[in-house]
Amino acid sequence: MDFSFTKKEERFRLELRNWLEENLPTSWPKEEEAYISFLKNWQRTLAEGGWAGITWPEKYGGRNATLMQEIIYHQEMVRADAPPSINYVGIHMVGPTLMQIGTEEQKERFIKKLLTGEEIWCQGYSEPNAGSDLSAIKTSALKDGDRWLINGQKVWTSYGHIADRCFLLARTSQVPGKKHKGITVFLLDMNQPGVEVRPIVQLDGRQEFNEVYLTDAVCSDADIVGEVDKGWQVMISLMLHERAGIGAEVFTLEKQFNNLVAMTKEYKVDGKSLIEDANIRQKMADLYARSRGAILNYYRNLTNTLKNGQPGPESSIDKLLVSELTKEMLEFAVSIQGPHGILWKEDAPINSRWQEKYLYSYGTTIGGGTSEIQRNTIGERVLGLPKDLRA
Amino acid sequence: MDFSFTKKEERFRLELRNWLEENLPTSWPKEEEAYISFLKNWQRTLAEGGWAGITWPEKYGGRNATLMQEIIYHQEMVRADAPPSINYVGIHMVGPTLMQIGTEEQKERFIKKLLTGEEIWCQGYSEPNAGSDLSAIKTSALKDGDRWLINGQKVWTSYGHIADRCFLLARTSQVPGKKHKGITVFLLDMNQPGVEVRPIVQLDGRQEFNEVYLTDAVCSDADIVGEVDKGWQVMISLMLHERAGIGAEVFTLEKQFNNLVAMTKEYKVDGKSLIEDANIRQKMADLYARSRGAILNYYRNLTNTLKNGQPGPESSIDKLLVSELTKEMLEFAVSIQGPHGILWKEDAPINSRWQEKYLYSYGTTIGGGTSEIQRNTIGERVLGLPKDLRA
Amino acid sequence: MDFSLNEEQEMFRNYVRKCLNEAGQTMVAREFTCGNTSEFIKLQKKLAELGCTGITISEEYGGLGLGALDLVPVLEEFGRAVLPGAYLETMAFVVPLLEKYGTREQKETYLPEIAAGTRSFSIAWVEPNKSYDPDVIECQAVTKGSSLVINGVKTLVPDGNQVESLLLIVRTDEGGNGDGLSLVLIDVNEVTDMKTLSSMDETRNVTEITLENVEVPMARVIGEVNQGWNVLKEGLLYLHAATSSMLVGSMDHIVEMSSEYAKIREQFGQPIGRFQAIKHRIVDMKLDLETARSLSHYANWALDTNQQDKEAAIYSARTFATEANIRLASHNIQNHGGIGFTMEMDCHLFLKRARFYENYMGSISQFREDVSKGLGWSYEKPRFQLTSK
Amino acid sequence: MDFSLNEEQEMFRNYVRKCLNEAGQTMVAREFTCGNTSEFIKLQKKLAELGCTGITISEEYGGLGLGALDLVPVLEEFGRAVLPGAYLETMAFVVPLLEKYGTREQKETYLPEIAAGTRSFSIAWVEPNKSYDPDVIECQAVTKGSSLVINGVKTLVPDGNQVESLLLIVRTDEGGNGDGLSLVLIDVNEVTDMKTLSSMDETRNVTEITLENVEVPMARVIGEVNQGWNVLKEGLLYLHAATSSMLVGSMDHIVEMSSEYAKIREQFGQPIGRFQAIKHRIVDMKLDLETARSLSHYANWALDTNQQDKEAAIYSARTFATEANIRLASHNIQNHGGIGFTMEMDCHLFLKRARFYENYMGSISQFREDVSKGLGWSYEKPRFQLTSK
Repeated sequence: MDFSFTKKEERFRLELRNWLEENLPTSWPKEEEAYISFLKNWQRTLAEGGWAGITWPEKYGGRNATLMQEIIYHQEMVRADAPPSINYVGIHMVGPTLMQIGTEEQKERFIKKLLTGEEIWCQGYSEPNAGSDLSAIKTSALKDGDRWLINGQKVWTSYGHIADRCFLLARTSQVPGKKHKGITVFLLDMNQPGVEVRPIVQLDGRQEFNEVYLTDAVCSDADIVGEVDKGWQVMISLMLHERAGIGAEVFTLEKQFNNLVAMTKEYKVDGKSLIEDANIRQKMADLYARSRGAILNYYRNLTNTLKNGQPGPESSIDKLLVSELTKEMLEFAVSIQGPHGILWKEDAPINSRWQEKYLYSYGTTIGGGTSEIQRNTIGERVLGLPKDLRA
Repeated sequence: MDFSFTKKEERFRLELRNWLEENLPTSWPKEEEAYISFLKNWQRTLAEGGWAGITWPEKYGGRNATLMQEIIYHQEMVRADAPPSINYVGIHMVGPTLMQIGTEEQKERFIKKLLTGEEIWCQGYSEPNAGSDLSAIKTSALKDGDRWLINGQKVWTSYGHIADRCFLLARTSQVPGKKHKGITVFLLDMNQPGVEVRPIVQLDGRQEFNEVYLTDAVCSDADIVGEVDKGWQVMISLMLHERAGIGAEVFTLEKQFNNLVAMTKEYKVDGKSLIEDANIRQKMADLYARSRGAILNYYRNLTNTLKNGQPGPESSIDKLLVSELTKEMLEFAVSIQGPHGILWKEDAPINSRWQEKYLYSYGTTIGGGTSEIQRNTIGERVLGLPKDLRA
Repeated sequence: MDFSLNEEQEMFRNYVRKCLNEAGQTMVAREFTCGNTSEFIKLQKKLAELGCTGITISEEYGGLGLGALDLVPVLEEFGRAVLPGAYLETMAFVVPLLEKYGTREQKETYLPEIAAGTRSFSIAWVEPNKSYDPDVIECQAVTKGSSLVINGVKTLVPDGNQVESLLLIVRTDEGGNGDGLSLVLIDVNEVTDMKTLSSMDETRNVTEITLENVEVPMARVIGEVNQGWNVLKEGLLYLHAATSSMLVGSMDHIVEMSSEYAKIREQFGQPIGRFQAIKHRIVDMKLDLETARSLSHYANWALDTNQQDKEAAIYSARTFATEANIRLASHNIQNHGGIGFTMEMDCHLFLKRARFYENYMGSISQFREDVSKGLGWSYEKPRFQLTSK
Repeated sequence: MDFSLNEEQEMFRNYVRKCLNEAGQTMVAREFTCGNTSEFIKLQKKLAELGCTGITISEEYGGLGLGALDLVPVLEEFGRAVLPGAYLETMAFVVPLLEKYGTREQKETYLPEIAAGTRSFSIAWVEPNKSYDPDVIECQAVTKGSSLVINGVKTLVPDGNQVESLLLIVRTDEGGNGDGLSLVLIDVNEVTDMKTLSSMDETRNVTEITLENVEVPMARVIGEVNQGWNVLKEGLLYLHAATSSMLVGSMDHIVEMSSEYAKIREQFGQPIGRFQAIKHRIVDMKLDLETARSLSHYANWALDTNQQDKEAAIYSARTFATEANIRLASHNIQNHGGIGFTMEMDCHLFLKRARFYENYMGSISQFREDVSKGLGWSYEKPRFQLTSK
């Protein structure tokens, strides 16, 4: 057992930390449009510094980062409160997929621009009737001469309203009783008449996700990733690239707990800090144990990934624990603010981010596979329990 | 809304209370054999006083008690800590069934003796592979000349080791895909060579239940209740007789909570009563709310039964809430006894019954339909949610 | 033995439900959160015409002269619709206090207008960075001839900008254990300044008021001077009993939403209500709902009939319903999946409302100590109990 | 970065598992609960031969000179088998204290015998109707020449009738906040009287000892006189880190039992593990298990490497594993249905064992305050914290 980092890893951390010190933006714009260009700028800055696609090979602008360096990268980004990557889909999904199975032309056309954020990508997976059951997608792609006409509706498309391109799952043929077959991955141009994007207002009032309506949207053969009808395999192999799992969320949880401690020391009611309340300390000690447990589980699974080269189904354990715990911790953080905790925005008793993050946390146990789906995965793939009956 | 009792009901209560004052045994024997004759005596005393089958018609030795009188009966029996009825199965299942659909001969042969406890009855429902799924019973009854030969194994048979007769479910024919059909109810004589009873040792060390092995056990046509192959309906109509639902358990829960309060006042550690601990009071207030809620739910469902004449599927709500809460309350009661709470029997810090009841409570969420089965029933029958898929 | 609401009570419920349905049910609250109050104002009038606002007001002042239990079905319906407005504060706090402690003049001034729906009240209690502890109240009223001169700041005043009057709790003397406080009835236009605060639950406005040398006649004090805390605590019995009914109504709607959605939403080729993860969770929600309903019905009955266990009954109902409501509102989002996370569905309204009532006029731990006290368990004042965890 | 046990540690685990499997796994504990200790005594010898009892003893005294983390896999295996015996008290409490505070003479007397498996220790701390609070300790030791004369009663002494020696905590002076206490090593045959108490968990014997004018040489004191509380608290770090590993082992076995049973037990024509009510519950059990395992591995590593967060890490592991173990043992019974309620299955062994460790040498709420203290959060001594709820 050894929690230390190698000298090389520490050098990597130091390099990143130094770079962040010089390049991290100091103020974040609040207004929507300005915020988007701010994020695009940040993406370009990252790319220019060589910090955008760190696990990529050097020839694509990456630095061949090891898994441990990737972990360190997540740690430092969370530590520094760095802005989110506006091109997460591009860099974590499209890029790696294209490098592995893309055509030379696709690599040429897309990889560089997504690294720099010149082209923003979104993900076209979920549909109104295909959420937990992704294989139920109905969006169709029909060959029409030398082009494909795409019709259907996607939903939960992050950054869909500003994306230039979409990594899209569409049904290219029907195989009765085998819903996973007949799906194809397209690289769709969002800037065309057949694509209409409507924002979804979340319960916290923000608009991060979109509905995307596709009406005779056009793709060409050159936009297909891998083989026609074999999109499911593309998606699965993509998941195996996610070696670092939910590292960012894990370190965010850790940070949030530390913020919680600071908050309970600083926030005073009737002149007393919250942490002077023995009941609050008891619950905090419990949250500490469980968040440490979640973080340590992550490190244990990471150790396995380091040894085996690829992550196992245990990553579902990380997702489930961290999302449920994040929700509970934020609920607690708001709850202990007492009656004043109902206030937010400029009137929040401490910092409105507690209230905002609390509300946002309801999405964490739904998005990226609901907690129910995670439990099924763990039950069936980790414990070997029998699968649900299908109707 | 009116929680009062009528004068007639109050008179009934007073009559019972007076009778109990005169007839309640003062000391309970501990030794097994003595305890059994003690219970048999108590059953006879009840019958002699007219307090055994109170809801029965007078001609069978009952007093035509109303539902409210039945409730009062449960309240008073719990209040007085009266011994359990050794012939519960006889009085609550066999008697009412025979009165409704038994032959005259059956009524003649069985009813009086079960009321007085002269003949003790047990229930032959569950089997090792038919627990939650009772319709899966395999015990077979085959016609052999003018007798039926019964083979199979029953389990969870309370008082099976002392019972004279068994209210037995056996399969008389196979209807593929319709497991509920082809089941017949027999009144089996336990005192015959084909019946072997082996006690089950519960986790609390007691032996209340038994396995019953049937090897060419014999019944005659005269022992069949209702029609051959229609035993499931007999069982269902029996349930509708249980108008008072789990009254006894509800009032026991109420009493147990009061005992808990008394215990936390009386038991001192380091010279302080447990109830002086604010955390204990908080949890007690929570248990109070939930146990009151369970009791009041029961009264609300009872009101419906009074109005509609028969209980609805809501009785599953009572069972689920009361059993889960009983378990949690007893766990708490043992837990707050601190390190000393691990001791029991003669060394129990307060009274060994806390430890014993705690362990026994694990059976309450399993027996009489597991909590999972109750949840399915409530989901499907009260809320109208879709039924589980069947393989 | 009859543990059910009577026919008149259920009939009243039906009138109210019909009225709310015609107004668009939760649409009124949704419009309200967008700043469109016109539908709500129309509805308020209709509810007043139905007699809702006068239920607990005695007949001589234009009310129906009924009790807390008669409010129950009405408040359940209000909760179902996440109805905005200071109904609880008016009908279940100020009215019972006026009825019991009001002078003839106070009753004549306020009760008929409340019954008619032309005057409503809110409560001004807590102060910035303070808890509900009576001994931390600093807002002060000093006697000046036959007047009181009030200075201070009160925050978290529910719907201060929607009501005509406030019941204000102020310090009139030094104290400890609640001594030295008084309750004063003031009009909103007498307040020096009022600002609306940003609240997570936008179905109820939250305001902060400033009082600078506000002079009101001594006759505005309700109950005895310096004895306000005891009067307020009595009012809280009505308020929390009623709050629990409001919460039950919300829970009722939530369980309905979840079960109906689980019957129609399909994934993996079947309604999601078939999956035990969903089915059993909704069952647990139903258990919570029915338990809360039983507790709140009993609590209001115990209040009306002055049962010995009324304090324990009321605070039990309040704690259980509060926690269960939060739990249910959260589960409801999860049961709905992605769509539950949007503004499109009502899920979020119920969640935010649940949070509003979590620490409303007290905290769970404080309520539990009230239960404990009500049952005569040994009691010591908790040292620091701001919060509900 | 390598958060895993190393090959040697896993190899040791395999030896121990093989040895326990050959002895019949939980059969040894089951026989023990029936009063048949012969299999257990045989097994004890084998485990000593394997080197288990000497793991943390330095090589010069016949041990392996290893650390707390090396004990982990061994204790996990012991927990899997619900192994009787005072292993925790001996290996994870008395040994580290002897190593650190023992005089040369004490070490020479005890350590080689412990390593050889011929001497084991238990802890005599709590007194009748008392909590673990140091200031309520009344058992007294008075100096008489170069001896101590001890009087008092100690209860809940684990396996007092199975061990050769006891570590006794006695009052040697007046005190407060733990002052005036001393730790004394005594032999069981020096005790005036010992009786075995009836315990719900029969895999561990619980005894009560009486000391009447028991005279032992002053040289039996470990650490400084009157400073025993601090020494004991240090020992508790080892003890609770190790206890959490023992609990993890039990949990590991429980999860295995539940999942294997859910795969084979059929109801309604299918394995019950297909029902989400069961499947998801077992998943939650698995999450608890893995979380407890991670916490306990880290806690023991932090102890070995003297990390700054070791106190928080150890008590976090202890609280989580304790509560989770109870939860799992309870779920395990429910998952097994009727058969889980019988003595026939092992379910009950794990439940009773879970209860044994619930309030073993401390309480959950006290441990949580220890976490809080370890993390430097403001701290006040809890007024009354006997229990874990």
